[in-house]
Amino acid sequence: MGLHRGRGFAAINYPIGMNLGGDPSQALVHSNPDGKFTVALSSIDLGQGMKSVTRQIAAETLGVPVADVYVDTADSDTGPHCMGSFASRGTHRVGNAVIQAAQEARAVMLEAAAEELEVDAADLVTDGRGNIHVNGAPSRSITTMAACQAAQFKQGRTVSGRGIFLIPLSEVDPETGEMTPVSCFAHAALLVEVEVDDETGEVAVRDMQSAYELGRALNPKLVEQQLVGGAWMGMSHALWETTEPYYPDRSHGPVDFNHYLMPGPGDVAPHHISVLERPAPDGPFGGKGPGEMCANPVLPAVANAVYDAVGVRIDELPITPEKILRGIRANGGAKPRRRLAAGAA
Amino acid sequence: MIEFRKEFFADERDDNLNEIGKPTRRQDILGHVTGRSPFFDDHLFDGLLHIRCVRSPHHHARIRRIDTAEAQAMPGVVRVLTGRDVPRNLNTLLSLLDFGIDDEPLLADSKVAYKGEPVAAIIAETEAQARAAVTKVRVDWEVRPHVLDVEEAIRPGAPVVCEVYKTNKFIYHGKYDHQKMRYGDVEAAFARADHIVEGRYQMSPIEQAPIETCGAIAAPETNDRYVCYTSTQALFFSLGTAAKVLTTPSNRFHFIGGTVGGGFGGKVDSVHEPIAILGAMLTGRPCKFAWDREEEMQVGAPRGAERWYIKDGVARDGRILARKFTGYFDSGAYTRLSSYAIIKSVGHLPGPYTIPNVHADVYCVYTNRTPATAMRGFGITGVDFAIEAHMDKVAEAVAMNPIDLRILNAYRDGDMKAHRREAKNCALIECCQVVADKAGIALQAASRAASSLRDGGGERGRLPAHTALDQHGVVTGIDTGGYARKTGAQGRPARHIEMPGYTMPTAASAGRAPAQSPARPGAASTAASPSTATEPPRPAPADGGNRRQGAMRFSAISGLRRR
Amino acid sequence: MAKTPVVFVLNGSERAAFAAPGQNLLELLRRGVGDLSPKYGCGQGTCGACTVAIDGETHLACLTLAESVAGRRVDTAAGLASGGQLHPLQDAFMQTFAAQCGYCTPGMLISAKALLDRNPTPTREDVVEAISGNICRCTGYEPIIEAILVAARGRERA
Amino acid sequence: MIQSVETHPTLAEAQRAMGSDAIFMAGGTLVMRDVNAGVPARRIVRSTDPVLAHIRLSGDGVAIGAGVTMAMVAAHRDLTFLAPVARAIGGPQIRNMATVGGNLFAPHPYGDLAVALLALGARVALAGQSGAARPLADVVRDRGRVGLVASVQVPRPQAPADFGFLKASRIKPKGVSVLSVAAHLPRQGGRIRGARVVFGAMGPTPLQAIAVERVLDGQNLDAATIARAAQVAVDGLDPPTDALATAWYRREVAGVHLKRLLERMARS
Repeated sequence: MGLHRGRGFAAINYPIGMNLGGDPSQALVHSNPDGKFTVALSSIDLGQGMKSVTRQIAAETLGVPVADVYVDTADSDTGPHCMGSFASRGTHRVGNAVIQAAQEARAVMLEAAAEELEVDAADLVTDGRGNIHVNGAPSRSITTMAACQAAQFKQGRTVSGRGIFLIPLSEVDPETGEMTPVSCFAHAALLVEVEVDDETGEVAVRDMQSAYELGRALNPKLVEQQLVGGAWMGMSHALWETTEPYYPDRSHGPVDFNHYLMPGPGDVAPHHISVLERPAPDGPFGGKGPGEMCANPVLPAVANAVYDAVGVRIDELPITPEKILRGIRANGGAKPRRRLAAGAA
Repeated sequence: MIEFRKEFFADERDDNLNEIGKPTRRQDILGHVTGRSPFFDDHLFDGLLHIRCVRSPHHHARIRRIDTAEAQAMPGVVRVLTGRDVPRNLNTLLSLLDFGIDDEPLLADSKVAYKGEPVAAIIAETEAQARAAVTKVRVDWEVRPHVLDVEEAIRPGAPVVCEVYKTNKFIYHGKYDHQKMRYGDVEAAFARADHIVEGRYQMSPIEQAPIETCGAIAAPETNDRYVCYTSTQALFFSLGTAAKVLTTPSNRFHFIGGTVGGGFGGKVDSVHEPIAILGAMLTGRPCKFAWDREEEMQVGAPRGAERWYIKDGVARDGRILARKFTGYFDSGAYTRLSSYAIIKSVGHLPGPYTIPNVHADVYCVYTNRTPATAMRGFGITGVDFAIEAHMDKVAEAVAMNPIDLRILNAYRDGDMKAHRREAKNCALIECCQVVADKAGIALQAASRAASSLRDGGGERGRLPAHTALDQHGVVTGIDTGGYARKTGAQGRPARHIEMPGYTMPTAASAGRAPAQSPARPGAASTAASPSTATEPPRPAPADGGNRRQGAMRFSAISGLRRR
Repeated sequence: MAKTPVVFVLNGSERAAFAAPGQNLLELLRRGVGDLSPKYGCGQGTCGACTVAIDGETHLACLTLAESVAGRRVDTAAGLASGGQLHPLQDAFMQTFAAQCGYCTPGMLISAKALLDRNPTPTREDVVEAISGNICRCTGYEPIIEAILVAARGRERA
Repeated sequence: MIQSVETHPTLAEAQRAMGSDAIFMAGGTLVMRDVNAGVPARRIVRSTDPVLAHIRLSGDGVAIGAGVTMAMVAAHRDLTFLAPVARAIGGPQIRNMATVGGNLFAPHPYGDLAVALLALGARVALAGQSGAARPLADVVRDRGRVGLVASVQVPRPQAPADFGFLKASRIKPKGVSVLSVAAHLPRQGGRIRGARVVFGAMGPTPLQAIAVERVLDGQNLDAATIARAAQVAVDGLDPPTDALATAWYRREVAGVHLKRLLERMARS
């Protein structure tokens, strides 16, 4: 009787944004006279980093340092409409709306600079550090601050912009299910290693190897936050948590975190993540959205790893020690498969 | 430990950018580490009242009478709300998208369909007083039989859970009691398959369990408006819902949020804002309504359970020739967002694989439990569990390395997908190869050589010659709105709606004219950047229908600003 | 109902508020004196979002009777920074992206500070034990554990 | 609903102040949770009697005040044998608050210190009663009518290896008990004399495993004895089903965990 290691694999893709589209988001960008920009949204930051990623998108598009941009969101009196933060749509939809608004504001800023420098706006570029100069002649330059002050107090131009991104609502064919779900998909593959105690049915996750393709990683640390947190939630969904332990019977439903089981800080396993970036043609700078999909591959990979470890196939979540123990007893003991061991062809 | 494999798809990226791609510090992190990030409850109001609900102890029961007299007289109780106080006590969340029939009361007044459903709300000076008064509300229940299993719920004679959908199934397109996918002919393919692999997969409900429970604080604001601090994940969605349920023009609501203590999908249902605002309207004082942890766990809408049956027809070499799904989403007592999730899951089938024959019937089923809502991976997480566990069984049936099997069947650029759109921007193969390499798993030569950019299209890019259709599950006499309804308005190019300040017109109640022009299949729906100019949208017909009064659809009107 | 005045030292300065009978310390801190850094997560003593220090020991404010802190020292996340300087733990949490939604962060910081005050060179296992009373739903704990170890190493050098 | 809070300088006064409309609050980890959720009781009674926090050597044991917290138990030099038990309870915050007295009244699945104290044959001194302390087993059996606890007298195991405790839980490092088991196996010449084995979370209250004790008494702690003990592990127990595990599962693994505890004690 003892501990058995097993490895399980899963590969998935994930639709980015509300299914069928029809989920618009708007953005407003405006600058104060010193060329410091505010992005006004109504999108919600529930921890995924909405304020941070839209801030970088605006700064990149405007051609100014990120320190010159702040995001103000979720006041229905000052922010334009947004469908909401769900369906991994934030980066993709709101990011595109911010690009459009920032492009308009940038155009006005460059026109103001052109008037000051007495050149054609089309010849101007930004250096991303707060300066606008004639392409190829860095000495003929003006700061973004000076351009915006001139726009405000001399030229009477408003350095601001509006943006909206809407993928028109796709129809669904009642007979065939034909539809346009979304315009781009993220991808992932994940291999998890578990250790199963064949006397108690307890499972420990020992290691995770993953590869996620999420379009361009607009901020690598925000991406890492989602992939690490998502893998933990995937483990929890596969092996621990449920609001109805004996579904479809409703009895014994947990009412506190002592009975609503989630892996603790002592249950986390090393997770070796590789990020691949195939830019989405219609994503902001090619960005997609890692927020939801990162937990999904863990569930089946854990189920497949338990089967690999002790030969018990459990197709009901969560995979509790009891279900594993009953399976081991029914098989007359642990029957390891070991199909994915290193080097296994 | 994380690595960014820049060598993959490098030619499709210009990596020389200024701020994008940098690990810039989060804009909100200073507030987080100093405890100053303003969550909805981090606003102080003088004279704040507290709201607690009276909840059903039964799975299914008719309400004969609610006696609130004794509770009314309890110390500190300012007001007791019941269904009568709610201006429009019937709603379904997706009515804002013109999808689904209003089926759920804010405060139940005729019957309860799940344990924990609210039938009254006590508004008191302190939370302790509200809790004490809740125990003094007397409800005369007539307990009814209940049903908790999705397949039992759709058998003839099962108790009717939601009075709007008598067969305990949501109706799609005003025609079928499920969402279909038909692509090719699975039965013919099963006949010529070398292996048939079947499986049954069951998810149980799980709670989003954000550390911040759902809640809202509402208070009267100047010129008869109401400010509402909310934990919502969708500011205007909640605002629109509150405007509808309280039959109040949307510009009289001033919603503030944006800093949420974890959402994970559980903060879209917009239950708290209407009750908090109604309290503020009827008492003239600030009102807080938030769930405690027990309510968040057992009354807050979870990720709904799903049951999936999968049948694969597989050739000896591992190619999957046919895949058939039957799916049951456990929507619980009301629709909320489950109807949408089913369409999203059908659009996801058969998974990231090119399979020439796919068949699916997916049901949105009502049972006497807490209604389900969105959670991280909504509509996809459950079926991905089923698909990838099933793929492991297929690999064993054909004695193939599980990763080789995925790469063999993986979709590639140019392939035709089962929802009849061309696969683009694929990367499943590369992800599989990277993991196999890191885990030291030796793949077949063909798998190592495979690429998402090669061997796709051609024969794999064509629609099936023949698709077996059927009229299974036809239902008449029920219309669940025009959302994504196929109107046959072909020919108009897919395009963006460009005009700033665009207000989504409210859909006319009759005639179901679509609010949007549908995207034509295969059209290049979006250019690299979204700024292609287009002509302005048709002005919407006036909303003469009785379906919705006063409710706003997607517009922002300026008003008094409060920080 | 007779309210009781409660006078105590909050983050180093004397404060007072009236406690209703049976009111817990979390409500007194948030609604009574307006320190909004400790958060409500469960009211059952299971999530740690309301963790504060009382006379230097971590306590759950939601399970602490408000009156019981009369005359004692209460410290919350709002008091970590001093003289405009962030505490090394606050810096470390910022550098290692150890927060997403930020709702559990104040409680985590108080638990982490209690650990470092007692054991300036903790092992990973010590850190895991120290935050075992604080639940985080977003980060998967790894960045939080790393941030606390980074802060400990920082203090070693300082 | 709570209308008043009464704080008494001595435990005796607090005992006199108790009544059907009052609840006694020590650490608060159980009682304050109920108050937050709303309780019918009208009065909270507390005591700040300093004696409650005393830990004193007395005879062959230690007298632990009912107000001593788990953190104090885990840190005290005379209670090293109880430290692993105290450290297995709650997280750091709970351990700074939860008291020894409170643990004796903890409902399923809590109360792991009571499991250990029962295995060690502890006795309980009640408030206002100068008479001899009563066996903990009696107090645990009729919890409702016992009144306030002043202190617990715990015999110290002669050798560290004589006492062992194991807690099976689903979450690491801190989780509530699927089950817990404590064993006090004094040895004379290698043979067990006066075995006491107690299971936690395997019944409405901590339960003595009489059948296991009978198998162990007079034997060496060898593989054969351990195997026989594991076979009768669940005799007389009545494990519940809850969100953590079913009665079936608890029965199936009780013997496994007992075997692992006894093997560990045999090795040390």
